[in-house]
Order: sequence, then structure tokens, then C-alpha cells
Amino acid sequence: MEIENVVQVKVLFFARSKELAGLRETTLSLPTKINYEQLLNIIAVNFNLESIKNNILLAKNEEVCSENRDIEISESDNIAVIPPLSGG
Amino acid sequence: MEIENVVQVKVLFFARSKELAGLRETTLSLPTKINYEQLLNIIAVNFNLESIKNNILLAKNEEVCSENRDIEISESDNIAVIPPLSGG
Amino acid sequence: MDYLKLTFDKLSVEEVSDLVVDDRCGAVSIFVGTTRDNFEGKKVLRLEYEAYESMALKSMKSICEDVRNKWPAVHGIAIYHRLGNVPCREASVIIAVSSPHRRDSLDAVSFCIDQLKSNVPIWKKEIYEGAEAVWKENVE
Amino acid sequence: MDYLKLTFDKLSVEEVSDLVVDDRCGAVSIFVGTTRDNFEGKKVLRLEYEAYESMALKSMKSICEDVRNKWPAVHGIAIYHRLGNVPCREASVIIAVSSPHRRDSLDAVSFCIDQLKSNVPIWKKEIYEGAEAVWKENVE
Repeated sequence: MEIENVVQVKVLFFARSKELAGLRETTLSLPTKINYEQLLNIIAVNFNLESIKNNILLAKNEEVCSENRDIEISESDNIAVIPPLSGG
Repeated sequence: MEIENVVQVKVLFFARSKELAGLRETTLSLPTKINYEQLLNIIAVNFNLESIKNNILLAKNEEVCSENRDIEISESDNIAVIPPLSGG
Repeated sequence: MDYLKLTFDKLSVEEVSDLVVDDRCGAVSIFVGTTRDNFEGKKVLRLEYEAYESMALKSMKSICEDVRNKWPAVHGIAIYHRLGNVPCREASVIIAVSSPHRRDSLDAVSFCIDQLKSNVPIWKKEIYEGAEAVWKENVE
Repeated sequence: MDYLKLTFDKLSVEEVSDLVVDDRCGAVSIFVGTTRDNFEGKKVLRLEYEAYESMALKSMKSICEDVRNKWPAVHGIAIYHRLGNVPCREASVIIAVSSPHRRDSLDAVSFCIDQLKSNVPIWKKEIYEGAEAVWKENVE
């Protein structure tokens, strides 16, 4: 990653992921383009989420990201970790 | 009809049939066995219900009577005229 | 438990719903039938309901039995129908069903209102502004 | 009209139902999700709900749009979800839908709760007596 291609995003954690990460939100430096799998790995490794990695979704700016696709990242995007839902 | 085979029943009217008959309930002398069609005709003729005869059901003691069947009538039975339902 | 009532008093959704709430149930499904203010361009002033009360209560009880056969997980069933004058916007009928999981109560409440409309001896007269009142017939 | 709310306050069936009542509508269908007091033999003391609020409201709005496409006759839709501590027996979610005829609101309310459970980012933690708390997963 070259430094000019790196942006700061906000990462949000909810429910079980918030408890495992030990925080509700943080910032993370990411390249402006990243593969879904890579992003998931970076987040899992950095925030103690490897135990639930296969059960979480990622959302960018309140939209769930498609897996197996590149994700364009812009400065001040929000990336959210979405554990299995249990509303209702 | 012989007199010993005749019993007094109560006849109840509801909704449109109550308005046409001009009364809520009355008594009627009926044989102890009567065909559904005959009973319907007697009630229609006696209580001004010929205009809605094809749209009413008869109930005996709170159970709808099967058409084309004989109905056993006992003293103090209730016969009700049931116009098309519109509850709810 | 089955809670069946024909009443001349105003109905309360909260009251009927509360009857069926239970610690073991995660779902309450409710249907509220209210008075529409128009029919074929005529303004409805109010509805007047009447029932063959003893037969109606028997018939409502029989709906409850059918529900319990079809959806054994159903816990509470409440069917309250108002009689007499019902002003526009107010409820003429409230049905509430509770069950541990949502599917049972959703399906059961839908069954109850369909059965009530086709089998329970209750009649509704619509009183219009400037047109003759009409005894309605359920056709849905 | 769509009425969407995430709130830490106690929910009222009457209040949510009243939002969607309309002179032109003859039917209001309501679903109330309540807290069960047991799970696999464990006594549930209470539930704790949290939401990704901005995304949840967007997602609820999108459910409303889907309802209006599928059932154009639907008039009002209200989806209220409670957050924070919810004691046993109290409502965690109330959905109310009004329509001129009953079928639309019955089907729409059923669709809404199914969609809410599978798509809206809200999470529930069950707090048990004498056992570790668990983040639940909707499976129904």
C-alpha cells in the first residue's frame, strides 16, 4: 500500500463483536480499494474477531457489502461489523 | 296436521328480517317434523320475508339447519331467521 | 384461555391485547376492524351492529376450538365484538392471539377474522348521510 | 404514512395502533413481539437490545417501500422497536399496518416482521438467572 492511497475510516462494532473488540468504534487506515475477504481479515485480526469471522457481515455506509467483490473506500466512510441479527 | 303433533316454538328475527317482519320474536305452532323448505315457506309467508327468502338461513337452537332435510321440532325450540352475515 | 365478548362499550386494543400476553409467549398478533367513513361515494355516519348473542358466542367458541386444533401452540385467544352504534374510526372487532413463536399467532388471527366474518351471526347496518341505510353482507 | 421509531421507552400497542388508523381504512393488523421468560430451561431475567440505529431506520424504511410496492392499498405502516433493557412480558417490537380491506394489512404485517427479523440491524442479548448471557440469532 502506498501512503497516498490510504484513507482513514471509522469502524463500528455491535453486539458480540463490540464485546470481543472491547470497543464500540475506532478508526482504521485502509487502502482506497480492497477485496471483501482482505477487509474482513484485517478487521478480524486487529479486533479479536477471528472466532466469529465466519458469522459476521460488513457494511459500508449503512449498506451491507457484497462478498467476493472489491470495495471502494473513501475518507470518512463508515465500516460496520454486523453479527447475526436478532431483532424483533 | 293433527293437533297432537303440533308444538309451540319461538321464532327470532334479526337485522333485515327483523325490520321486514316488524318484530324481534314471536311464537309459532309447528308440526313435530317438518321439511326445511316447508318451514322456510311458512316463515316467509307469515312474516313478510318472501323478498329475502332465498337469502336467509334457518337455525334451530343456535345451530344452522341443513337444507333439504327434515327438521324435528320440539316444544320450546328456538327457530332463528339468519340473514346474510356482516360482522367484523 | 379463550376470551369472548360482545359488548356495547368502546373497545380497547391495549385491553384485548393484555388478555392474551403471557410469559411463555413471544408473539401477540392482533386484528382490529374499524369503521370506514365512505362506501361507493356515500358518507358513512356510523354503523349499527346487532348479534344473535347466544349463537354468536357459541360460534366464536367454536372458532377458538378450530384454532387450537390447527395451531396447538396457540396460547390465548381473545375475540371482542362491539354491538350497537359504532362511530367512524372506532373498532367494531378486536381479535388477539398469543403464541410462543410468531407464525402461529399470525396465521391464527387471520383465520379467526375470516371465520368470524363468514360464520358468526352478527349484522352491520351502515347509516349514510342523505341515503337509505343498508344492511351489509360480507363478501370478501 | 410510515412511522418508524427506535426508542428506549416502553411501547404502547394503543399508541402504535392509533398512528395508522384512518377514516378510509377498515382494517388494522398488529404484531407485538414480547419477551419470553424462559429458554431451554433457563429463566430469562430480561433482554437487552441494541441497534445500529441509522442503518436500522434506513432498513425499516426500505421494508415500508417494499410493502407499498407489494400491497399498494396499504395506508399507514408503523414499526416501533424498543432498545435497551426490556423486562419480561413487555413488548420489544410493535408493527401496525392499516388498509381498506383486511387481507392487505394481515399479509403486510406478517411480511414486515419477517423482514425486520432478517434484515434490520438490531441485536438481542438474553440475560439468564444463573447462566451466561447470550447474544441471540434469528433463525425462524
